[in-house]
Amino acid sequence: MDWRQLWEICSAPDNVPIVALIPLLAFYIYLAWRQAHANDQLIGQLEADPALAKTHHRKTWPFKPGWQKEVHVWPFLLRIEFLGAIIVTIILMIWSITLNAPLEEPANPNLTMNPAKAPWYFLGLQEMLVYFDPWIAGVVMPTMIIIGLMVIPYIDTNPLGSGYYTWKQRRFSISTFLFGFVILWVAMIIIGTFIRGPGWQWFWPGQTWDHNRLIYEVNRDLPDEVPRWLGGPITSNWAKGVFGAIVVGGYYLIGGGAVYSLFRRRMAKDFQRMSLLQFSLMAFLWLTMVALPLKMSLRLLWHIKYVWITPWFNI
Amino acid sequence: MADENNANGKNGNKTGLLDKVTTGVKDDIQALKTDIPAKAKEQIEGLKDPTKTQVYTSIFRHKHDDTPRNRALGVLSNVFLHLHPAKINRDAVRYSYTWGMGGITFYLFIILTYTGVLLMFYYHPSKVQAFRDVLYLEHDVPFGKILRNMHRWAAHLMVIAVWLHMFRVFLTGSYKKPREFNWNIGVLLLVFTLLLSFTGYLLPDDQLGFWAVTVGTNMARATPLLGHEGPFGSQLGMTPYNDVRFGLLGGSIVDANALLRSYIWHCIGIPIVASVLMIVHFWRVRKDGGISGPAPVMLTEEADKPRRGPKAAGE
Amino acid sequence: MNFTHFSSTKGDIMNRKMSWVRITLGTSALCALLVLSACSKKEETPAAPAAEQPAAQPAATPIDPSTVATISGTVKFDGTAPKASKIDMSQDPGCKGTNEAENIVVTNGDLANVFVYVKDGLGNRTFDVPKDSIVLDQKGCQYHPHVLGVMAGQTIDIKNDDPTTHNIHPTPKDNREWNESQPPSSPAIDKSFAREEIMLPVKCNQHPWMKMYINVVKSPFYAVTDKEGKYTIKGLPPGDYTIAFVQEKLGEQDQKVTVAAKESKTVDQSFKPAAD
Amino acid sequence: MADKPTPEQDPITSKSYAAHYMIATVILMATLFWALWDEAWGQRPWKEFQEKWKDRYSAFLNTARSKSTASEKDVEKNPQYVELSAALKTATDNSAVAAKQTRDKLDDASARLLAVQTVFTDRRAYVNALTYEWETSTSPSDKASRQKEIDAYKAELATVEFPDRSKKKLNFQQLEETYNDIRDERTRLSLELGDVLKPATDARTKLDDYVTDHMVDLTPQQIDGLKKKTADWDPKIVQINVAEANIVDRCESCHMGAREPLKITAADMTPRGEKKPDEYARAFVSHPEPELLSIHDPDKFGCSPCHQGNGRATTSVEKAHGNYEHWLWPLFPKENAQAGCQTCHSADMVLVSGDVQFSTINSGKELFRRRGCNGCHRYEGYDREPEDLNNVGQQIKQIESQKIDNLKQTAYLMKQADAAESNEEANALNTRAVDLRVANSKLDGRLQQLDFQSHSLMQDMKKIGPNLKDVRLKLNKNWIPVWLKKPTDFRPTTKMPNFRLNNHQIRAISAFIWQSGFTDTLPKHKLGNAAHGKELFESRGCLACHSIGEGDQMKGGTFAANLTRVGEKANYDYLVRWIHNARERTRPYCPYEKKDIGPEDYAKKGLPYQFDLEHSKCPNDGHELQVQNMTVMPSLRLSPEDAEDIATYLLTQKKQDPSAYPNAAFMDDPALKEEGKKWVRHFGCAGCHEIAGFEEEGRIGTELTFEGSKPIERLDFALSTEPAQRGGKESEPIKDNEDLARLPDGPANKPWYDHKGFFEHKLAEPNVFDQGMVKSETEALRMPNLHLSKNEILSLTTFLLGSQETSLPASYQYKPGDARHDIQEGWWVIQKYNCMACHQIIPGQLTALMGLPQYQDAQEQLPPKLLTEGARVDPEWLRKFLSNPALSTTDTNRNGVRPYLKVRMPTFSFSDNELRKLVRFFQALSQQPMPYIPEQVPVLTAKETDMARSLFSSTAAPCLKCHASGDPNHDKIATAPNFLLAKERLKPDWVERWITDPQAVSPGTSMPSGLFKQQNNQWVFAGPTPPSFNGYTGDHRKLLTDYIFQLTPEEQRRVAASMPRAKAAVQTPSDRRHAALESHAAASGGSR
Repeated sequence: MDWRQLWEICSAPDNVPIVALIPLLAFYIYLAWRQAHANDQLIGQLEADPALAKTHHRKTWPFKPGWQKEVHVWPFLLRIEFLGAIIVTIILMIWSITLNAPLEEPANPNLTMNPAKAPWYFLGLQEMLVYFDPWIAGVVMPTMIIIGLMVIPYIDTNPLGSGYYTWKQRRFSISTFLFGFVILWVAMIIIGTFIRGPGWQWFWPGQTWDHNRLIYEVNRDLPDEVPRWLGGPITSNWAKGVFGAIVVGGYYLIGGGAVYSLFRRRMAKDFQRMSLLQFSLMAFLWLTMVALPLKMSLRLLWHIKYVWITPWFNI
Repeated sequence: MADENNANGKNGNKTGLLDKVTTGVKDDIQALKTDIPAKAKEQIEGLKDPTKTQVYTSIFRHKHDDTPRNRALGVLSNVFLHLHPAKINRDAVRYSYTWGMGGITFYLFIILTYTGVLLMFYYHPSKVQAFRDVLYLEHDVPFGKILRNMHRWAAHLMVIAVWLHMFRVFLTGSYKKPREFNWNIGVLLLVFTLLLSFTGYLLPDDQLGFWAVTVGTNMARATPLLGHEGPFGSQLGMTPYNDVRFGLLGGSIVDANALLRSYIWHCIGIPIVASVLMIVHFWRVRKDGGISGPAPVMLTEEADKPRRGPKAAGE
Repeated sequence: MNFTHFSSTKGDIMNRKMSWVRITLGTSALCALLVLSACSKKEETPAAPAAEQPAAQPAATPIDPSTVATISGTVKFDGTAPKASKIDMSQDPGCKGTNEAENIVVTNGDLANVFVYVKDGLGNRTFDVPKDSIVLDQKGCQYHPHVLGVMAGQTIDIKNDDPTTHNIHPTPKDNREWNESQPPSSPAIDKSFAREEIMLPVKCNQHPWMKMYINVVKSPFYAVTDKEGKYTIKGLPPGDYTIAFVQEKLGEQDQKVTVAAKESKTVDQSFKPAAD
Repeated sequence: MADKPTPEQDPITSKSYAAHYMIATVILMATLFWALWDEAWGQRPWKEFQEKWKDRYSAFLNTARSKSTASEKDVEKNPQYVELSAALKTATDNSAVAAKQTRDKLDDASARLLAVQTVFTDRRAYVNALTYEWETSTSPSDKASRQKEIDAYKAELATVEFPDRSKKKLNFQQLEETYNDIRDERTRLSLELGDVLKPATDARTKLDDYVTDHMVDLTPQQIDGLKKKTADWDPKIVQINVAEANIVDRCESCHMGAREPLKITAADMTPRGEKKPDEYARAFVSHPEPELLSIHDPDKFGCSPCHQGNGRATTSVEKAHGNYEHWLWPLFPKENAQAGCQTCHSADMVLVSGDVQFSTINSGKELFRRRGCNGCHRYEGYDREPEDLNNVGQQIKQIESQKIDNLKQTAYLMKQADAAESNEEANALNTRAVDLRVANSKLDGRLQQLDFQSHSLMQDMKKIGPNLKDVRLKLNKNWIPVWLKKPTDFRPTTKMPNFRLNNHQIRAISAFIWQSGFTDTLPKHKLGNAAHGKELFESRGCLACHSIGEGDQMKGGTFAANLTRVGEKANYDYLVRWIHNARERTRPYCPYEKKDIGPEDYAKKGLPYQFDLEHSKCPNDGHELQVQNMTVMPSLRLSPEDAEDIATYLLTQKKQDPSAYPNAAFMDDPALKEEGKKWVRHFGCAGCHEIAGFEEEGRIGTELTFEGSKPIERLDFALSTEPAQRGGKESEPIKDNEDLARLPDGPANKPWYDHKGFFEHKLAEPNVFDQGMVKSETEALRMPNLHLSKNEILSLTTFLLGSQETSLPASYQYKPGDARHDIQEGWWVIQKYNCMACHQIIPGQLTALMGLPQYQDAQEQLPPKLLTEGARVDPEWLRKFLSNPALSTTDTNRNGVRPYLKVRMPTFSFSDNELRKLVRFFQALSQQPMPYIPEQVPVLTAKETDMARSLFSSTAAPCLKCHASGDPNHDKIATAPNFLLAKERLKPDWVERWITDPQAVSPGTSMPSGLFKQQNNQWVFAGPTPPSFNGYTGDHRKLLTDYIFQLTPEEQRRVAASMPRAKAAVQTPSDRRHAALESHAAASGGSR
């Protein structure tokens, strides 16, 4: 265990936000989960007791008739905001006094940094570069993320869970988001920061970042890996293109079917509320998102680099 | 004195004029003896209640007695606090629900603007000067180091705060009708926050920023259609000297032009756009019915009933 | 004693006090301060940083004249004495001397021109430099004496009694080198050497055979053997000493000697011919 | 949560945040104060330094002051001081009365002036204003009225009240006159006062000057000034800001003592009671070389250009010294501080400033050349000859093509002229054509010069190792593989490094070398007299470069090979040739054809097989040939017999018999030859040796010119990267004890991931970074082990650390265009031929010969010191002497100037180029102008000649006792040059200085001082003068000098004859041994 290496990575000034992000995120997930759990209990209680549902104020916080339903912003909100501002100021000041912003050698185009890392918040994308060509990881994927985020309100037709934490009423959307945010975004950043060392090689925490490390890693493409009984490795470029298109297309078709099946059985109401466009958009984005870990595992476990090879692009 | 001057200046009507002036002066002195004490007394009386003064009332348009009216006016008549309604949902002040991340983001934005403007006094976006200026800030400028540190760390904090804000908004379903559009604004603001941070990364012109930006912008080479290494890029006549990356950097490598572009986007372009979007964002928060919750929980059977208006929340 | 103003100094009184003590010591060599110097030495040891002090020369330790001892003896040459080589002085008619080289002078087995001195055992005792100067004479194109002992700082009067010009050219290792011309019947040249150096060669460039040795020592306890190989060192306080016998060609030999008060000790020494 | 009991009060509205606010505000305030504190002190540790400085420096000054007072007292005891102070008192007393009177008058005049002035200036201002109105008014009437107004005003009477209460009414003009009068009076009075006080002032100045001149340290007054400055010091950043070079250095904010006029050591600044100097004490020392600072004024140079570090930073010691990860220019460690000199002085071979020699960097530079580092590694400025040659070649090409162009153009112009329409046009064209032809003639001249130069440069090119084409002629065949195995085993001090060759490589390389060598035959020599050879070897100066004996027994110089075992390896006939003339080549080499030219080539053209510096054209194509062995070993102008004797002696130098070496018959295996070639190329052998087929081989190592600023990432620490970053005992990769002992700082302990660590480890064990790695024999690091000592590694590391690309402006680089450039060029040659092994060139420099036992008692037998050579000799003579030190073309087996010296000035066969550089070097080193125009020596009258002669032959001035006179009997015992040489050789002004005080020119010389004394501003002879001098008032020194410069052989004989002298001179015993040689010395002086 190379504690010094670990400490060096964790204490690098620009990595401190990421180190801070982990407990922060854990804390807020816990905070949300606690409230969602309470709300879900309340919902269960109310659904079991329609009479109570009619009279209950429907929040988990205490309420008594006669208490103000609305409170003045001044002072009740503003005092919290000011307090927040003070605390943020304190944190920022202490942070700034104790830790200096990094400043390295003057820019030198002739001296490549190893590893050359993007700003930490883009490390997820940089990590994707391992699995995808730059045009996907660097351009298509960010665009898809932005578009995906933007269409969320339009494809989430579930009217429940607006304005309160809940799990029971929004299992699908919350689990999807958690997967996308925590696993695909934050975890990738953490991998990019703490795991990826010189040469963008995989170093377990506590392993020394040895610049001279050599690892054997030969990647193949899926068309080459087609078993003999399925027609052997595909050699012609044309056939490779067709093969890849079939695999990718097949994934979306079969996946689409699976999503449909899931919705029809488990989320019938939501499915009913959705238009065809909404559903297919949702299914496409969801499948694309799920495709990321699939592709990653292909690469990490079976060393498959490309699935679809064409003269113009590779996926 | 005055008399003497008169006497010297004009020699005619000596006696008559002199008499007139003498009596006039005597009269004035008599009056002065009574008037000044009276005025002084009045002034002192006035000072006893400063809130009555013209200066005070011109600034503060209302009284500060702790009455509901004044509490509301305190918010409404203040241009800054005006962002808020006079009254809000009683539970909306709960930190466990809101996490306060939107406010913190905004506060950090203000800090960043403030420190950023101060940093601009010392910074020249040129290859020769940039790095030296940062050294100058670090070693020479009074409070320069803490200024730069605060700017850097506040930027990192802001990224985290934005993420957590989005996370919270998603978990409470606050993007749902009628807030779909504001969610979109928020997504754009998220993108701009990241871009702001990213463009600032290059400005010290050190190895860290240089290579981070190089890695970041290298992805743009692979933009489909628009990058010279992207799918169909070369078919469309893209070269390193006319593709989208060239446009971003103002050159084929990260150099003086890139520094200048970065600087202008960082200091002028993106902040203006982001500010405009922020104004819209805040405006829409209020227009879409204040913050979304904490709303009373909805039961599954109520899902397809017409939604209650936001005003009815809290029942 | 002018220590009254100590109380007026502020701050680290001890330190100031000590520095004042040293200054006082350095500037005056009053006997009355001797006692105090002993005290101050005690104080000095713990507080002495390498910081420069005013060069405080401890006054010469007095030797009780009633206890002094005397060392004397004879230096012999073991073996057949080399025949003194003749010097041809014909190149300068101004030279009329005993034309014999003086590098090993043996008469009846007694070795002359051996420098004997107390090399070790005097501790950090220091001695006053005699006011009288020592004469080095150039006569018959030879130096008289051939081996000379002198205390560091003591003046040497160099005279030229020849009708020819000499130049005096010492080639020391640890002292400054010089080379001065001395025409006939010109005034004596006064010189002194500041540092201890044994067998410091002096020569005359015009008369290549002319050579002699000056021995610069720090104590007055030295002697040069005479024709009979005899020497005497007087006034030595009792103690353990190393006596060194130095001959220009045969090198140095040491003897350890213990002398008691008022003792008259005989210390003899013999040299063997050099290996080649 | 819903289950919890509902509180009575609404928690939202009733909850108080006062406590929260309280705590938050307190923390916020604390944070703010922390930020303030951090800004004021936390980030400014130098404030603490300055506080400590004030305390300690004041204490130090107190001590210094009392010392200074004491030494001032000493000065005041001086009779001269007493005299001067008495003079001051008298002068002051004398002038007191007059001064008082004048001062009173002056005061009175001043008071009166003030009285007039107040009125006058007021009125003048009004007049000026009116005049302005008059000047600017446009209408004549207006002007007239203004004029009237002015006149009226000027006529008005104004009252002036004088200090004595008297009043005067004056109009403007009178006022002005009075004012001017009083003013003049006052000026006159103050001058008068100055005159009155002058004797006193002068006496005071004299006294003050006397004190400052006679005190080594500062005067108490000066120290008081320092004390006051220190006491009044307010903490502030001390910075040097040089905008043009972008230097901002705040080093002195902590290093307060750096520029103090007193010498401050760390011990001085250590508080009492502390054993070791603390951080502060070490920071407060004064600069160890104040003289350096006076040349490199810190106000212009700052600190960081020399020392590096982060000059701006003041936040912590690490930051300021740049000892943190991302600073590219960390402070040079103390022991490597001289690396900083390289920043600007990379072109200087020897750095000397006054009497300070920069031994570390100098020896680094020297080692780099001497150990042949530049055989493999390029370094800007260290390949002068090949680079110059290349340059010259290119220029020749360019000029040749220009000539052709010109010819074409001329033809064209002439044709045009013939066909021109008008005569004017034709004439103009013809003129241009003629001009071009003249231009071509100029170009021809230039070409010729360049040809000479390339001839010179061919001559100047040397190799560090021997010519391997000669191995078959030179070496014991069986010895070669043994040598290659590990050269240090055979010869511990050899320059040949250890290449870690395996047996296979050794066999292949020896086979290649053996088979590619010349197979010519050498003339046979008979064996000589070894005893005589030994004597010659030890006395002729061989030991200046070569050493003999091993370990403690070793004596001689380290420049060339140690010859202790040369008898085991060398071939006698070759050795004789080598000793007689090492430059003699077996076959000439033609760089154009890239082959060695043999007799067959000459025969083809019907030319005699003769090649030397005068016959250096290739018989095949007329190109310049390499006709010399590329060695710096000179010819000692030995007779063939002497050479045989020395060679015979050297053959006896062996530990075992040559035949004891195992037979190496494999060296004739042609199959091995090809492989050997591969390895010779792989290991870059041709970097140091001349090898057949490798004459134009390139370098195999990296360029090192800017090695010090190479990014650390580019230095391949290989598997040691991590350990080096972490430090600790186990991070030391060197395991071999011998190599470990080479590390200047001993085995690693602290992190050593920096340039210094890399260089030191690499030099100590060049393959250290292969440690633990699996590499094939071609991949393994090639750099050989140079078996350097600790100090050598320190020097080389310093040199490499300083080899940086500088950011300083070009004006900071030391690239002098004047005489100082000649010095730079000269050092290159001086070091190339190891002149400093025999001659002392800079004060304090030791020569190899000085250390030899035989000179301990006979220092006059050492080669002359060249401390003021440029001022001493006529440059034209020097050039002649250097090209032929025998000063004779026929009688060469002797020294030209000092035949009495047994050690011999060798013939180096300098090229014209190098002769020029050397002559200029010596002139420049002594600050002599070039070209030298000899001074006219006045012709002496007959009387003066008689006087001079009589002094010359008197016993008081026995000049000819030592100086050679041309009389063979006398010259046997002479120990100084013949006066007849003086006229051509010396400069008269130098001779005057020399005879006054030779010890000041060449310390330790046999020539005594004190020959002259000063009397009435004349130098007169110190001893008794001959009677003819009675009444002579001229300068004796000048007279003698003039006489020497007019000396003719006849005159010299006349002097000798008039000297009382006996006939037979008897040799001293040591002379007798050299009887055989001294016959050569006999003819001294006659060569002119």
